Amino acid sequence: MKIRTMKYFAAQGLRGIWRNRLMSFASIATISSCLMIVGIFYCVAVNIDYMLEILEETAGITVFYTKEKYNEKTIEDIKEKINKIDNVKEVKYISPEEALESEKAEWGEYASLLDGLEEDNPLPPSFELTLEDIRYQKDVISQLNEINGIEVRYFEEETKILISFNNIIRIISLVLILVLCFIGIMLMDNTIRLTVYIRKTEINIMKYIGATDWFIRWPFIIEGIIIGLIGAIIPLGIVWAFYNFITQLIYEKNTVLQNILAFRTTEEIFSVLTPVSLIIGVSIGIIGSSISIRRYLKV
Amino acid sequence: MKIRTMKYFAAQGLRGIWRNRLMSFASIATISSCLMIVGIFYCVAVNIDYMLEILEETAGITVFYTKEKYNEKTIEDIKEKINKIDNVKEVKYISPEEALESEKAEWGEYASLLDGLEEDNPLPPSFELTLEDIRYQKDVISQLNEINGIEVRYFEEETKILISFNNIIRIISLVLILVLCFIGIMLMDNTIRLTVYIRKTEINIMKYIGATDWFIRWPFIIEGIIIGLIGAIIPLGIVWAFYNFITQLIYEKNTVLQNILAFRTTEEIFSVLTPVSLIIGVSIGIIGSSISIRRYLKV
Amino acid sequence: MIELNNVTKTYDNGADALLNVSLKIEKGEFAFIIGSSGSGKSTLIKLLLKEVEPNHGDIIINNKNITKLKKSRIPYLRRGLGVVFQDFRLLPNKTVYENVAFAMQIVEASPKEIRRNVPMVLSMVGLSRKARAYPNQLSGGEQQRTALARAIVNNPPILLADEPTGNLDPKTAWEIMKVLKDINSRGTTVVIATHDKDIVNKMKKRVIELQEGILVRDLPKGGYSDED
Amino acid sequence: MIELNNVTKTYDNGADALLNVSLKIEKGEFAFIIGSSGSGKSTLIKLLLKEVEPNHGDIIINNKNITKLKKSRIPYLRRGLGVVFQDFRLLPNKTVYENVAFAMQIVEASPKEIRRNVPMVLSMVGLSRKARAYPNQLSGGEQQRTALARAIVNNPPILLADEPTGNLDPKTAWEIMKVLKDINSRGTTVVIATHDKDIVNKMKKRVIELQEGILVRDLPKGGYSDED
Ligand SMILES: Nc1ncnc2c1ncn2[C@@H]1O[C@H](COP(=O)(O)OP(=O)(O)OP(=O)(O)O)[C@@H](O)[C@H]1O
Ligand SMILES: Nc1ncnc2c1ncn2[C@@H]1O[C@H](COP(=O)(O)OP(=O)(O)OP(=O)(O)O)[C@@H](O)[C@H]1O
Ligand SMILES: [Mg+2]
Ligand SMILES: [Mg+2]
Repeated sequence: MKIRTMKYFAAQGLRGIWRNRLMSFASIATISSCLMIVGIFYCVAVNIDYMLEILEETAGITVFYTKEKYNEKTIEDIKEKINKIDNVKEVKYISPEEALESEKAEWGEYASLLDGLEEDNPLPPSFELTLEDIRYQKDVISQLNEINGIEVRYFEEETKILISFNNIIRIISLVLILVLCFIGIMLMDNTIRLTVYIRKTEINIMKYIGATDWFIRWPFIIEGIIIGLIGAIIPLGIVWAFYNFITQLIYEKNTVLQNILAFRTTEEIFSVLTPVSLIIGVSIGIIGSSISIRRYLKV
Repeated sequence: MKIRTMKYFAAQGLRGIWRNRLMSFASIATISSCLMIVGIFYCVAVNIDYMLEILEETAGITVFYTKEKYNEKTIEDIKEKINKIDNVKEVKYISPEEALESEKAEWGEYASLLDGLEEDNPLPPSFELTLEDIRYQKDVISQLNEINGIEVRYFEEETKILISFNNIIRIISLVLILVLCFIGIMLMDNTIRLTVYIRKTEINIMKYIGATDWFIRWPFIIEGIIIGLIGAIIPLGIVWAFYNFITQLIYEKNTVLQNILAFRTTEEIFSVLTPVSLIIGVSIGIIGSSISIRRYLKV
Repeated sequence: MIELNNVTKTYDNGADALLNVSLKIEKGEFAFIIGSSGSGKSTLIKLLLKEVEPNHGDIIINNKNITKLKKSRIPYLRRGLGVVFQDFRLLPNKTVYENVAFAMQIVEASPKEIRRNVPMVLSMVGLSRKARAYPNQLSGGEQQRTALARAIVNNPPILLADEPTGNLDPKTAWEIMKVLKDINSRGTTVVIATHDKDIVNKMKKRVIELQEGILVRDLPKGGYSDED
Repeated sequence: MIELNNVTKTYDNGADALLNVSLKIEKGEFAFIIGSSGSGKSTLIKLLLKEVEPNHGDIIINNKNITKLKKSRIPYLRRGLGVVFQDFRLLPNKTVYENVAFAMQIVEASPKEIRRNVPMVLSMVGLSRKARAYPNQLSGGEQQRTALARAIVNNPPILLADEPTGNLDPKTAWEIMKVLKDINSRGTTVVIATHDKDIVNKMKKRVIELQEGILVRDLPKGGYSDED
């Protein structure tokens, strides 16, 4: 292929977009819509995942002593043993006194009700564990059980529910994203098919006067690439603006929400979303143009 | 307009769908995709809302007595007074003994640690309230404070977080549905514009041989109605099948999930979704055909 | 019946198609419009149809100034004009039969009339055998005759034909001319834009000649101008 | 150069377009194909182009049996044939100039050649003034001449023209015929399907006549058959 032919293709691709404004607009709108959906879902899903991660991290295991009281040495020993277990992030010793304090704090203004207990504290000393990931709970517990002198109390049922809940949310997001991508591809395919259908006459004429398939295809592919790029940049811009706006709004205005909501930074989100969107957009553009054109090249 | 002309329009509408298979298919696919998205989101949103509702219902307020013990008469009096407050669903009296029992139950195998407390029970008698809706908590509390002899203890911070969380989920679902509807309408508009663009020649020719605007428009509108109907029924069927499948799967297989998940019945969902989808589908079809045709009627 | 007063049409791209053309065609007349390629014949027909608007001048059809016609009345103007377009303009998704029937459905003719008239005109133009074919399954001449059949099926008071024999062999062309003469003799005003020297010379009808948009000749019983 | 051996073409809907046609056109010949509307002239040209496939028989162009041509070779076959289509087939989104230039871009001609040749052929067909117009801004005859300009711009060894003067007035038609005669005298084989009796009679070239798909006449210096 000669260079001037390449230049010609590029020029034709650009011209094609302008001369077939309606179809170009339709294609860009479709790609934009799909990538907008993908973008929104990605933001939502990533942040839900992030919040769940934080939630999981804070879910702990409490290790109880039996009634006997150990001396400091033994406590340090046990602490070290626990620390050696895989996936344990932090261990904290809580003496019976501290346990009572925190109980009182929780009872708030009715703390006086617990006044009599200081002398004969019924609360046992305990260790509080934080895990790297709540999923390793089982492993950690079986190893804890091997350490002498401690009995493990943990919230098996609650943990199970938390894990299942997280999984459900993840599965729902994943299914939704897949469904949306599928719908998006179908819509895109439709639009491209329609635009190519509109140009059927044009393609046929080119064939009748001796143009090779590639000669016909190239300008369409270049058009596809440009349309794909534009169609990716628009939703990226919109999602970026919205994401910034919403996260800042929540951080600035709503103190209560801050406690339970945590957002990935705009940079983190878009370092993934930008290349993914651009690749998807351009791919849809290229694949769309070239596949759909095949039908009409069979003349 | 003569009846035979009407018949002619209907016949032409049907024929048009078949003869312009590609465009009809594209329109149906677009409407279906949009209504599919709406359907999925409706299901997800309604069920999340439902679960949150259940969650809110179970969130209660505990009313504490001060240390003095009342006799049965006073207890009944207070119970009645509380019951008269708006939005209170249920009141339950919990004696100190019952309170200790439930504490023990919670401590499980370590219940023996609490053994000494039965004689001088430090726990106060209490009332547990369930509200119609957690949002009324403030009102109820201010009224509770007016009742003599009780002091109110409630989880203000936790309640606030729960309410905010629910609101966020609701807002996210709403925003997503609106965005998707908007995108859907845009896509539909595109498809219709393209199909009408393809038929531009046809419309022009009709005009040149003396057809009135309405004569040209009617078959397109009927086509739009039929396409809208088909485009609504397909996603309804798919969503219906999936919804049944998923709810049954969860109820049958996964006991842990059952505890935290609650689903509206298929009937409840589809008694709303069916008419809404049909109306949206047909409206898109009609509005789409008639608006877009206007451009080409200006010959 | 048809009257043009100082009509000028310049297209948006600056092409002058008609310059100050005035002419009058009476009811029942049979007129040829001739002129070389690009001289404005089709533009004249398009003006009568209100497919394009004149820049200056008035066009009067049936004593109505159509330059001032309300948009909603345009279809009724067009129903009074049977037109054979130079590029045929057949509906691609309808068969020959349906294309012709469509012109009758527009005016809400009864199915009985349609079933009687359509086969009749198709046989007049010699297309009975092609009734069920779609336009893209027709030869050039067959498409042209379908367009003619559609133009005459409603017995319009005025028939405009742009190059109705351009794709026809001389024999078929003469058959078509006989049909048009017949229609004319039953009272229809017939205006034909044509290049066919033979036909113009032999028919001995009124000849209106355009040259680069200017009316240069208008003879009651003329012949084709450039005899060589 | 062009050879048909017992070629039969029946369209999918059962229309017989060509029946057992055999003919041979030598290099450098000038031949007219005539016949009434629907007799199969366009089908014959479409077969040479591989736009449609024959049901039986072989078609040989330049000693190559094109019925057995590989799909990827079809564009190169078509580049050897300059074609004026009966329905013009101009690219609607390109101007007259671009439509003609496109035929040169396909064969990767240099921009210099394009800038020299395109204006030249446009002036040959008398369209220099319309170079920047789009097809829908042209009169019927102007479109036809654009199609001819595109067909001849690459100096193809064979020129096929389907009704190249159907939308042209006699004077312009003769100018076009002179162009074709010129091209022929420079060695190009020219095959023209036409209805124009005058031209066929005066040119005194080979005449091949079809009647309902059957080759009924093939005279080296014939005239138009149905003299009436
Ligand atoms: N839509 C248009 N836009 C711009 N110019 C036009 C348009 N239609 C026609 N013209 C120009 O107006 C002039 C007259 O065109 P018209 O179609 O009336 O010619 P004609 O007499 O019908 O020619 P022919 O015999 O070749 O059909 C031509 O020069 C043509 O290029
Ligand atoms: N695509 C098609 N499908 C079915 N039948 C066709 C098709 N193309 C042409 N025909 C039929 O084949 C016959 C020959 O058509 P063709 O176009 O070759 O005629 P022609 O000699 O070019 O006529 P004209 O002078 O009117 O252009 C006609 O009866 C026509 O109806
Ligand atoms: Mg014209
Ligand atoms: Mg033909």
